[in-house]
Amino acid sequence: MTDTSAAPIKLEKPRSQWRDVWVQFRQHKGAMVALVLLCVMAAFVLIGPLIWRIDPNFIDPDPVKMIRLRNKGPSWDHPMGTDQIGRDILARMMFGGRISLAVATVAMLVAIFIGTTVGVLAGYFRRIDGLLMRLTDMFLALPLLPLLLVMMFLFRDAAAKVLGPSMGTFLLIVLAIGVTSWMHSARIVRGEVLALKEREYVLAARSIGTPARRIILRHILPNVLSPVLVAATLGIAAAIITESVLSFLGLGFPPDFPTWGRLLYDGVDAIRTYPERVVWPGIAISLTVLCVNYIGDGLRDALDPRIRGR
Amino acid sequence: ERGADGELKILYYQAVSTLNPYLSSGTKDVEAGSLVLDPLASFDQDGNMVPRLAVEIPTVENGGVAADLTSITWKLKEGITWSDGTPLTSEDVKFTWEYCTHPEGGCAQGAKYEGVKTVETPDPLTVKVVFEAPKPYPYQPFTGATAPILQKAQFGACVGAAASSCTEQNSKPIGTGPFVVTDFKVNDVITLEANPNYRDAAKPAFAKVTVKGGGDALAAASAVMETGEFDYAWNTQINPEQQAQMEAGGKGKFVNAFGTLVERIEINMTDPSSDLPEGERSTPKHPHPIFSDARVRQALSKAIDRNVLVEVGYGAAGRPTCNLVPAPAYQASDNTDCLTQDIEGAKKLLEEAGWVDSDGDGIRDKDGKKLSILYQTSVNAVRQDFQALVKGWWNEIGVEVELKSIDPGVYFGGDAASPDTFQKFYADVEMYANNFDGTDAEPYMSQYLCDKIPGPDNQWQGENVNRFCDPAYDALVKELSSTVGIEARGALVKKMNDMLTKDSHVIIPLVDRGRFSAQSNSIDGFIMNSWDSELWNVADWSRVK
Amino acid sequence: MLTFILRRLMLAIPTLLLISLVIFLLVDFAPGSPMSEIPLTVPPEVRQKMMAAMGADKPVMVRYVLWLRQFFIVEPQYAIDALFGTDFAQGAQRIISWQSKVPVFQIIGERLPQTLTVVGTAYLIGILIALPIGIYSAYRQYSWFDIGGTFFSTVGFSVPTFFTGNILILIFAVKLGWFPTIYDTNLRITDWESLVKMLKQMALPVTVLALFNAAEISRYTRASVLENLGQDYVRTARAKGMPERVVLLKHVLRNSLIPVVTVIALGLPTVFGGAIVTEQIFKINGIGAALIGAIHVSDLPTVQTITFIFAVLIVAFNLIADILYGILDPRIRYD
Amino acid sequence: MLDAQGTAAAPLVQVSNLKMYFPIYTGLLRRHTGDVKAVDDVSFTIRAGETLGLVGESGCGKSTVGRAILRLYEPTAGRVVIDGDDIPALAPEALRKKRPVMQMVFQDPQASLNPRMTVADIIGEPLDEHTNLTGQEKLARIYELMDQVGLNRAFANRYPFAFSGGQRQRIGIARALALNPRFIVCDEPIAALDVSIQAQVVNLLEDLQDRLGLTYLFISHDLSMVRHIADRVAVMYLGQIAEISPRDDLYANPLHPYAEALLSAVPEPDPNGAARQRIILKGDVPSPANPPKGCNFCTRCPKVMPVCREIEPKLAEAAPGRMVACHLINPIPSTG
Amino acid sequence: MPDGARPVLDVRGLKTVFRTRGGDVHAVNDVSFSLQKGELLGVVGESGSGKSVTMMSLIGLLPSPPADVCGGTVMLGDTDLLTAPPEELRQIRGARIGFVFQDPMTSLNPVFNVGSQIMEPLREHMGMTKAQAEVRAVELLELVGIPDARRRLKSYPHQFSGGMRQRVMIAIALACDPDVLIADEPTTALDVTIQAQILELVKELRQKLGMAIIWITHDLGVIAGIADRVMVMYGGQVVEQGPVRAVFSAPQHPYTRALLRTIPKLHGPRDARLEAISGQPPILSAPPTSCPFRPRCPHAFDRCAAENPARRAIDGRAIGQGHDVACHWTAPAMQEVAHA
Ligand SMILES: Nc1ncnc2c1ncn2[C@@H]1O[C@H](COP(=O)(O)OP(=O)(O)OP(=O)(O)O)[C@@H](O)[C@H]1O
Ligand SMILES: Nc1ncnc2c1ncn2[C@@H]1O[C@H](COP(=O)(O)OP(=O)(O)OP(=O)(O)O)[C@@H](O)[C@H]1O
Ligand SMILES: [Mg+2]
Ligand SMILES: [Mg+2]
Repeated sequence: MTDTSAAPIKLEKPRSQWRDVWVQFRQHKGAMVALVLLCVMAAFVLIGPLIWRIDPNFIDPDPVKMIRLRNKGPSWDHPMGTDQIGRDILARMMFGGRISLAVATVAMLVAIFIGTTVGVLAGYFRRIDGLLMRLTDMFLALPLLPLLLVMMFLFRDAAAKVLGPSMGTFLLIVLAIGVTSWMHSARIVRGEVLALKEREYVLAARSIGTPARRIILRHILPNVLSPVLVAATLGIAAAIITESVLSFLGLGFPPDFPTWGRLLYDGVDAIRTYPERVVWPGIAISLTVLCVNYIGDGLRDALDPRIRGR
Repeated sequence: ERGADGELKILYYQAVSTLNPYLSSGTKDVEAGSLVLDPLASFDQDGNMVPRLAVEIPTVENGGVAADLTSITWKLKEGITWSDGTPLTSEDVKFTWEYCTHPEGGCAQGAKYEGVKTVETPDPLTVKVVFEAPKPYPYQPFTGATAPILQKAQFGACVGAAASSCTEQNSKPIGTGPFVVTDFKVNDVITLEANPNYRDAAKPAFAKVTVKGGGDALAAASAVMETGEFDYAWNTQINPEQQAQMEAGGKGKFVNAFGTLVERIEINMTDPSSDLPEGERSTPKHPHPIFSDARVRQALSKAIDRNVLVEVGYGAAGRPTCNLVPAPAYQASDNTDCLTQDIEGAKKLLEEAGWVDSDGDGIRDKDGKKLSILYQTSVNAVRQDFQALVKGWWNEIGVEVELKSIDPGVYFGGDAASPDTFQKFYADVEMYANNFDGTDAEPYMSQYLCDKIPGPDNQWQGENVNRFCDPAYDALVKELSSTVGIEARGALVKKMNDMLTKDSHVIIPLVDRGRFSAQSNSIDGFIMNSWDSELWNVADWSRVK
Repeated sequence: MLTFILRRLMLAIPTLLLISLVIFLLVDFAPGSPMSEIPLTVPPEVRQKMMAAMGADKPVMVRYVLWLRQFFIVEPQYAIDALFGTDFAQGAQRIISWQSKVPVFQIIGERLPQTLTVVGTAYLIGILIALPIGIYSAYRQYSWFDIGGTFFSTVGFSVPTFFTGNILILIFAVKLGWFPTIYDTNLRITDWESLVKMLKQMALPVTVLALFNAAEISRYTRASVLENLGQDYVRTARAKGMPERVVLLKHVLRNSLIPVVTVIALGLPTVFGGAIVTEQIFKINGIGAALIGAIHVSDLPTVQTITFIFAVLIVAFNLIADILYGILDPRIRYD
Repeated sequence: MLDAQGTAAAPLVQVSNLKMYFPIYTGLLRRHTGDVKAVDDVSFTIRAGETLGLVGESGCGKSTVGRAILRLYEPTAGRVVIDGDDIPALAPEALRKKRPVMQMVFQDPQASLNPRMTVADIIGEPLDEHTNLTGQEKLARIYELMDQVGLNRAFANRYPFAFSGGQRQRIGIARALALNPRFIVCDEPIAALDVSIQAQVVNLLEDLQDRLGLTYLFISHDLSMVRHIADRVAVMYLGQIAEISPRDDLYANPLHPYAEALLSAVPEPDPNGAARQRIILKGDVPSPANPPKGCNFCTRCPKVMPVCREIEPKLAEAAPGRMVACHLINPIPSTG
Repeated sequence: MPDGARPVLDVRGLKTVFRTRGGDVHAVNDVSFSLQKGELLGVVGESGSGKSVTMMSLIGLLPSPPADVCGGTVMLGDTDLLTAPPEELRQIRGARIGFVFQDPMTSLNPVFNVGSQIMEPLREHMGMTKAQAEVRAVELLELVGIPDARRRLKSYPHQFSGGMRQRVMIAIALACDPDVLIADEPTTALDVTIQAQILELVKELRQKLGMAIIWITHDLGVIAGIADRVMVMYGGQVVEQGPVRAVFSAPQHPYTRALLRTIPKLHGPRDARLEAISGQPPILSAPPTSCPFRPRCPHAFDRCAAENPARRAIDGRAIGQGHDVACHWTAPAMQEVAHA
């Protein structure tokens, strides 16, 4: 085989594959709108603070001014108004979004990783199936709150020491959420793997002599992608909410770290007096989840070569 | 006329878990218990003691208190019967003491009976409490809603280890109070009806009472002030804007009364650094590297605007204070120095103390060490606002502040294994509120004795959380324990209060928090009381006609 | 089938024992103590004594074994005694809540009715809403109805109940005054009026929960119906000349419901477990509220017992779901 | 190639007494209470370069034989010697090393290709597993294989769905060829294909055999196709071999009644041949978990004798090169 | 109608298009055929040639969207099925036209017992009571040769073997004594011995009941065995149609010829090599303007690219009655492909 004939095809390879995915993805209108919205949202939380340069925790040190600045409705100075101690809500939304989105994404990844691993192992290896499924039952039955309390209690200081207080907390929160929310995806993946395992192409790989490890990576995992994507989109929503509950219980970030979940919680408290305050984080969270959901749909279609080919 | 006014609906959003105040001293439980059980005497809205089952308040003057202060003799009113119709006797009173002091009973009010040697019953209507040593304040036992009289006949079998398994007794105690329990759903709802044998034939006006639990302060306030579902809601601590909005509803009003509850910042006098070996953190072995200098502590206090805190967090339910003991008047110091914020003064103090911002990062430093502190408190919306505000002011004077909020169950739980209890104080400053029972501050002030510092030796159970230790203070505590006479005792308390606040600034009082409840406009006769149960005079309540 | 059930039950015993141990250790190990509600005015010595009186100072294994004995021997005896008027228990110590000093099973007994009515009704209504929506949006895939349904259920998932609950309270209870904000657990239905009252106080929490449940179940239903609509037997039914109604509501539905019914069965334990957030918002004081309250004050016996019962329910309903699957789907045989 | 021809007469594959039971567990303790006797005591040999056809009804255990030979299932008993090694006895690593020698082509070309892998990935997988070729070399080999099976090189980056059934089956064959195997089990390689495409695949298999000296076990239920491709044919019924004969002998004169019925049931595309006598078998195949006593064809056999219900006939040589398991053909010695 | 009686089913110029996201698929193009009473019409053609779509178009079984039956007439007696209101069409399905599908494993509803599935059309179309329907169901099961029919009514499909399920399907299709039975590859999923049983059964039933049958299959052998006439489809069109003997012995269309040659024979001399039809089936994205078989046709010439051939009669009889073919090329003498 000469280089000349191989080269053009090789060149074509990586590009065409991802372009195909992209082309198909673009056909999914919902997913495209969602992607644009999510990008806007990401820009809002990432680039926003560079433009809107108010510190989310800034309280006017002059008490007289501070008192005057409390509980303001939207205005040019504070497009989303201020909270009960005069902090700028727009800045808090931006800053909070960073944390919420980061936590949600990473926690979801952790949950999906654990869930998929357990599900694949249980589905593929009959011998450990019973054990892993009983483990899943156990986690389902465990009371979440004490579990989180214990985790935080055991590891917070250690994590803070190694990674610094905010990174340490971040890691711990993400792990805590991940560790307590993988069970459903594990079940789904297991069911899927049980079926996939009997597919002829897995048998074909065995006949080639592919070891189990690579069969799983190459043949099983890519094909459980679609249920995992569904679980992932649901996981994002759950993670944002769980983070807010954690913060609320004092298990999350330090109290001066705004997150969407916490803003929502605080907003609900003030719902009678300042109903708009619950609206911002409420919209942000719901919109994120909706977007992720539609993107997940689009991605699932786009990643499936069968649908893509149509 | 008894029972003429139908049903009274009371809301305790922290639900009542038992009606026996000896098994749980949670305020909600004690107050609900006061619907049924009576002490010998209680406190009125001004903190004065008023007889209840007793004929009068014994004093040295009327001979009720022995001249050597070693005993007090109460006379019971004649003809008082329990709700089951049997007469109340001094045996019941004596039994109550035995019940609470049984070593295996786990009585929550043990402190009320401390120092009692024996209780004698010379006749069915006379009770003599004999103390082991002279008691300058002999009114602790059997007074206030926390120490009511139990019926011997009912609780006879519930002494000691059996106390907690007497479910029926604990949830439906027989009492002398205006109401009788008919149904008790734990942590949910209690149904009571008028006591047919109540000592005042015309009372109570209500035939039935429901005490409901659940929800939060906001919902509780709303249920009285907005929807009118309830007649009275306890502890409706909500933020001032909401207070205003709800009052506009016109269905009810908020009532408040100030007592001794003070929200404060305690300053750790010992080093909480996590670099220290476990067991030495936050112990007197290592003094605090920053706060050993009183000027720093004072600067922190000066930088705070307490008026703003009240306006943001409490509104009518609080007032700024500089004192640890804000009431009653005879023992409250009149210090008001701290009430105006003084940022410049605070900065000056820090500069004097050698803390300057040498590297221009906005944070002061000294000898290469940054003026950076960890500020912890429990999870609570108001406290988090306070944290944010105080952090802002402290940042303004060049102090870096890291905030931490802890689940109240952990923070106040006192679990020796947890690093997050307020006693362990693994932080530089911490915020919480505390008060004392009744009107006498002696036990409260003696919390700051050197030997009450929490540490590994006492499983971190000491009460001297800021680890203040001053022999002069200890001497004052000793003096107080043998001083008789309201005035003299008051003077001593003031002095000690100033030592802890104005002079040393180890405690930075912030807000004097009153009791704050919501009352429907249709209820008459309610008198708010911060010294006893808020339901202390429920027998006098009636429905507006 | 019977052996299948027996086998699963046998397997469940060690699982449940392990779960109970893990829960016990976990709850015990969690920071926080039963003393957190006791006011700071109570001095440390007294607190110590109170702990001792509850037995909370004993080693954890001793307490665990004691709990096991109480749960599996003493409490059943009391149950039998209560049913038949016998006296097997002979006054043995029951599982007693540290917080309220009341037997935990009594608390559960008091809490269960309201949890079952509210959460159960909500679940039922949720199902009743979800099924038609799910079926119709699958039948008219990509129609406006379907798009709307998808949107609705996604939002239903993503908006937390504490948000919807509070909004409903604000609008319908506070502003409009149609419904009470606080649930009366003492209310007995005796006449027309009390029935109306009951319905009124159930309206809001049931709505919140039903919406949430409906969102989830309608997704499953839609997916399942969609899958079955493409099956060959649907074509057969049409070829037989069956009306669309029969095709959809008999042939497709029966098959589609098989997975949905298992999802529903697996969700049923939550009906008993209560909806923690919703119960708190609407002050229902059901099991969920009891559990969260007990966790907050580290009331170990209560937390342990409720959680364990919940675990039993989860394991049991897992089994029931499997059995249901077998009953509904004649192809599946267990032996 | 030369090698293959040199050993043409020697058996490359020797299967003796192969049994493959799938255990049935029942009861409370999951006790082993029975077996699905998918393959019950099967023996045959295949010479190098030869094609053995394996025919029989669905569920009679054809695929199981194929898979057990390649140890995709762990056989319950028996020896399978391929090219000198006893496959069931090999240690896992040795088995992996042995894999290149024996390969398989699957029934459903759609199901046997991972829908998310490109053709190049699929064909390249065995190369990844067993060789250390560089990316260039691997690609070169992939193209070579694609040429061999008649796939356009430009298709290398396409996904399986984009191919017709016949092309998909070519991909599967290319994958099987990647490691230069000597023995290929073709498990119904044409069953899922359209008639017009079947011929392409069969021709390809034949070409490859000629060029590479391959040995095939060709599993199929299409008797006309087996007649076309196989040198010898084994007829299976319910986990056992009913007859093994050279192709022409079998088709001209089936000895076993089942083989006879099977052949007669095949519809022929010749409207004039309708007069041919059909043997219509009654009833269904019994369950392999519960095979009948005696001869396992006795429940449907048109020529059943009382002895068939009692004694299981053994596979025995009935004519030169022909093995049959039937009491009609091998009258049992009266001594039993 | 010059020849014979009036056909039971007469299809003229049927056109079906799938409107999909990726563009239109012209699955059926101008298909015409007719069916006499008691006749068995075999339909062959490679996969995707439009056999199933044609038959399902007739009775409105295609999901719409995406399917759009956009042309032609389908006369069943006096009714045009394509313009009949849906309700009327539904009344015809199952009652006057019975349908048997390819896969007996999935075509029966797994959760209802066999009896209820047979009784459903009886009660729907014949208005029978439950008891009457049950009696009839037993009859039907006996008719298709299922022993112990009464007891088997209560069985579920999974308790039947593939062959028995296919018999049940046939029983359902026959339930209301239809005029036409359409069987779409009813034996493809079955074993040869079972297939032989079913074929035997159909022959028998046809004699007994005398209905017209359309039998779709891949398998030329099956057609040869049972059909009276055969229709060959390719690329959504009918390319050849005629009496079985005529078509098999003298195939006119190059595709038919190729098809016959690809099949190895069970008897007679063994070919050294099978003849394969090279190339790909046509993509049906537009109505054909040229002969769809042209790219694979060994005899293609200029005209084939320019013009899609119309069907022309071989034996002089009307199109659809005798032997006709849609091809520009004229086949040479027939001995070339005839079987020896
Ligand atoms: N993994 C398994 N567990 C249990 N039984 C099995 C398993 N695989 C196959 N069987 C059973 O073994 C028997 C033989 O199956 P096999 O797949 O070998 O048949 P086959 O002849 O290849 O049929 P087909 O023509 O349908 O492919 C069948 O009865 C089948 O049910
Ligand atoms: N829902 C659909 N959407 C788009 N195209 C379709 C659809 N259904 C069928 N087709 C196309 O219609 C054409 C004819 O299909 P049809 O099922 O009639 O073929 P067939 O001759 O029955 O093949 P087989 O022998 O495989 O059953 C095919 O090209 C197919 O791709
Ligand atoms: Mg097979
Ligand atoms: Mg078809």
